[in-house]
Amino acid sequence: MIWAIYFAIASLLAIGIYGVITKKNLMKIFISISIMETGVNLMLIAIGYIPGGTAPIENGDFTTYVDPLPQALVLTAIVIGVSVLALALVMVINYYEKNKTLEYRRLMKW
Amino acid sequence: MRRMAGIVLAALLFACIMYAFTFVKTYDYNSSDYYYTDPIEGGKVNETVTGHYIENTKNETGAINAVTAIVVEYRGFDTLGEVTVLFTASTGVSMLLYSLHQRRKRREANLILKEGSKIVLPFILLTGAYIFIHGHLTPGGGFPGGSVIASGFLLMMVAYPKYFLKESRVSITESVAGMIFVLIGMLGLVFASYFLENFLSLGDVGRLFSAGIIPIIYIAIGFKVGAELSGIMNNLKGVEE
Amino acid sequence: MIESIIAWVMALLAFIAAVYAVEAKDLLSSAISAGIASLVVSILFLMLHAPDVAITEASIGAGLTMAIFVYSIGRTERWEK
Amino acid sequence: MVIHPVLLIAIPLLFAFLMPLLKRAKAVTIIILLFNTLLAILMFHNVYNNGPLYEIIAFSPPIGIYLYVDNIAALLAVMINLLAFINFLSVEKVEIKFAMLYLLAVASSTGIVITGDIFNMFVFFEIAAVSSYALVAWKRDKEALEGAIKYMVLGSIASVLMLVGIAFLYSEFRSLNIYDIMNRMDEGSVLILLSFAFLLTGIGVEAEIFPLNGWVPDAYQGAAGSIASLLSFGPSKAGIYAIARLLMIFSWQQSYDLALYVGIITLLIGELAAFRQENVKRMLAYSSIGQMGLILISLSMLDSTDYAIIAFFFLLVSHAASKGALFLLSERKGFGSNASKYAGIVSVMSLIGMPPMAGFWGKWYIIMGAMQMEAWWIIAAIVFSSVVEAAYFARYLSTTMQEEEHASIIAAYPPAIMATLTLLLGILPFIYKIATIGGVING
Repeated sequence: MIWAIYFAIASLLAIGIYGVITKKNLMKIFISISIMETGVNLMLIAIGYIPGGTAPIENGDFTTYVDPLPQALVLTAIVIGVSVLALALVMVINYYEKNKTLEYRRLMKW
Repeated sequence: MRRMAGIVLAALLFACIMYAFTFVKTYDYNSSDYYYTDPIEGGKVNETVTGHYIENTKNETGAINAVTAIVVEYRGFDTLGEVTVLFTASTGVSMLLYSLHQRRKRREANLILKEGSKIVLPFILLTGAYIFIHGHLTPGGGFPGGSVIASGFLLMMVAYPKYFLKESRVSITESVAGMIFVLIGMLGLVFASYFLENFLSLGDVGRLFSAGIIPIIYIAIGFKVGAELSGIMNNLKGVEE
Repeated sequence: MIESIIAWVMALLAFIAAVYAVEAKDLLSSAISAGIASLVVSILFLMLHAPDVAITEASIGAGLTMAIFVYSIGRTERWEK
Repeated sequence: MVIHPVLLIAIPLLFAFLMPLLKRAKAVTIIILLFNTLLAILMFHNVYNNGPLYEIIAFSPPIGIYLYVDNIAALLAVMINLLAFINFLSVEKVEIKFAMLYLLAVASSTGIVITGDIFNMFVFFEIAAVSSYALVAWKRDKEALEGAIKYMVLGSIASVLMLVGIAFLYSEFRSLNIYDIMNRMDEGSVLILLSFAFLLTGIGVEAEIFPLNGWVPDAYQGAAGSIASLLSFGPSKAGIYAIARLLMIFSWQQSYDLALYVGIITLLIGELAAFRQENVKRMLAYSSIGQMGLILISLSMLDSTDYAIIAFFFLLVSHAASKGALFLLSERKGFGSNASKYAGIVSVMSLIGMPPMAGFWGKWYIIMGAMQMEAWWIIAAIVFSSVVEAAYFARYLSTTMQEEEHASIIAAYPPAIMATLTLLLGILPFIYKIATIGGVING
């Protein structure tokens, strides 16, 4: 099972970076970034997974729990992701009002 | 050319991550390999970080849910930072949309959606409040609770194109909730010895009124997240004429 | 065994949704597809025994993110040229 | 007297939250920044006399988070808050939201410097990044938006890469405390090497080092002068200090070598690109990239020579103060008043490395270090880059001295104060004593 999740993580990250590099449409770029963020969140959780463990909420019957720390980190990361995304999309809207297009060609220019 | 670069880089990242995963060892939080050292005193401690959380969450914080205990108590400073990121973003959003007013006719929603959302809204808000009040007992907490509240307002915005939250009320909720979070931290500095340390009694573990400052902070976070996310939605929706 | 099959199905689903999200010409369906990927990942969180994260990801990552995308696509344009 | 470094972060956050209710944005911000500066100076005094300072937050580390302030961190906190205070005086019209974002950017840069936990550092990086995105876009015109969007895309990728690095590091040590990880670090396994690579790329975006700094010229060009100045002494300096802490965790010879190569490439490319620029702000931005490369070179010598830490300190402070002044001056075409002329000339001299400015000591000690290591090619690169610097700054001075555009007193004096700081730092001898405390960065 864990290898399925590893596959999902690696593919989400790879697809995200592919989208950021190849696309010129700003909305697409930020969709790709949000895919990457999903991938990295899954990665943290997968690293905290312990086979046979249960959710870290004490209920007496179980003795092994999965690692709670990465879960706390991911809660933080999800909220940070959505707030950056909201600000980004507002900038995209502003950019569209100024230029009447979503194309952004200077991204890869150094 | 650009496409090739993208494919190559993506394949490289994929291979790199997959290769790295072959080295990830299964974690055993009782194993001595992961015993931590004390960064202040130096020297090994016979305990792992995760082991400490799992053993002591109940008697140190009074919460049953270890994730909540970490988010609010053990690593509460991160959460303060995270709330600040959301606050910064919502400030940025309202600043940037300040000058943009959109005039566009939106189709009226149908009757079922309009009447239905009026009936459902109180229940959605109640669910959100339930989720963040019970954060220390059940899965959930301030962030999902706040986002449920925001989704309730989102439903109203979809149903009524003219529905608006007052900017001033949103910003007062944000400010007061943020102030409560920081002030509780500082009270910890005054009444206990560290910033954000619990200074209230833990109460009966497992009851609603227990776990010291955790429910208070989670309620503040719930209100703050709810207000900020609804404020962002409100701004994004634009001003209707 | 059954758990592992479900996990592989979910992983493939996330993969397909992510590819579609990056490649589709229609930005709206691309955003919705990214939301589906995030929803599938929240099921994976549940399978990894992370209910807190699953709830948060489903409500914030899938729900609100998608709403933000849809609103901003509504204020800009829908088709990628 | 007990000093609580956490107040350096908590007080600005509290007042940033309360700003919409308080209304008097300018007065409140000035008072908070002044308070922070004084607190940071007290903190430095304390650390200098009594050794490194800890502040536990909620639970003792690594169970909880703690702040760790050594000499260099305390000096950086003083520098960031003091320059932020001086810089804020130059802003003529303060809106509430501007003041909020400004306070958050300053508090989070201070946080990056003093935190002792790697995930906490990530969170502060995010606050710094988000507030700088919004500040760069402040003017809301086309240039500002393009710069902000570019910064934002690269910054978001950087934050993802940093998280990947943190995940690998966590999987190896199951702890997030920097000093705990440092104590337990031994041989570099594959996961540790990968996590170093990912963390370096992630932080490198903020610290403006070579392959990842495409956003720098665009963002600085789009931003207003006071904001470009804030970016150059706040988040980017905190980022380079984060790289110093990273090198402290992953302290193998290979990582120092990597830092050296990246630093030299950054230095040469930055200075040569600056030479080609017509636009003043773009030129200053590329020159910043070059200076960051120089600072990175000084970091890469940390292991080999004692001069490195002194060079690091002088380069960092002189670059922060003089670039801050030059970005503030870049708002107008020419210098106009005598105060501006003085500020411009002193800052330029310090950046080129002429005695008796602070920048001279930076370059002097880095060359001394390179001589001790017998790495002549480093000296050649530094001398070559100084010549290029002198060339384009001479051109810059010759055009700006002729233009007469008079500024209000508010706009003219802050750069002059910053320039005076670099001058004082170059002259006053007791600073040497402060800087020569050996092993300051290791506590």
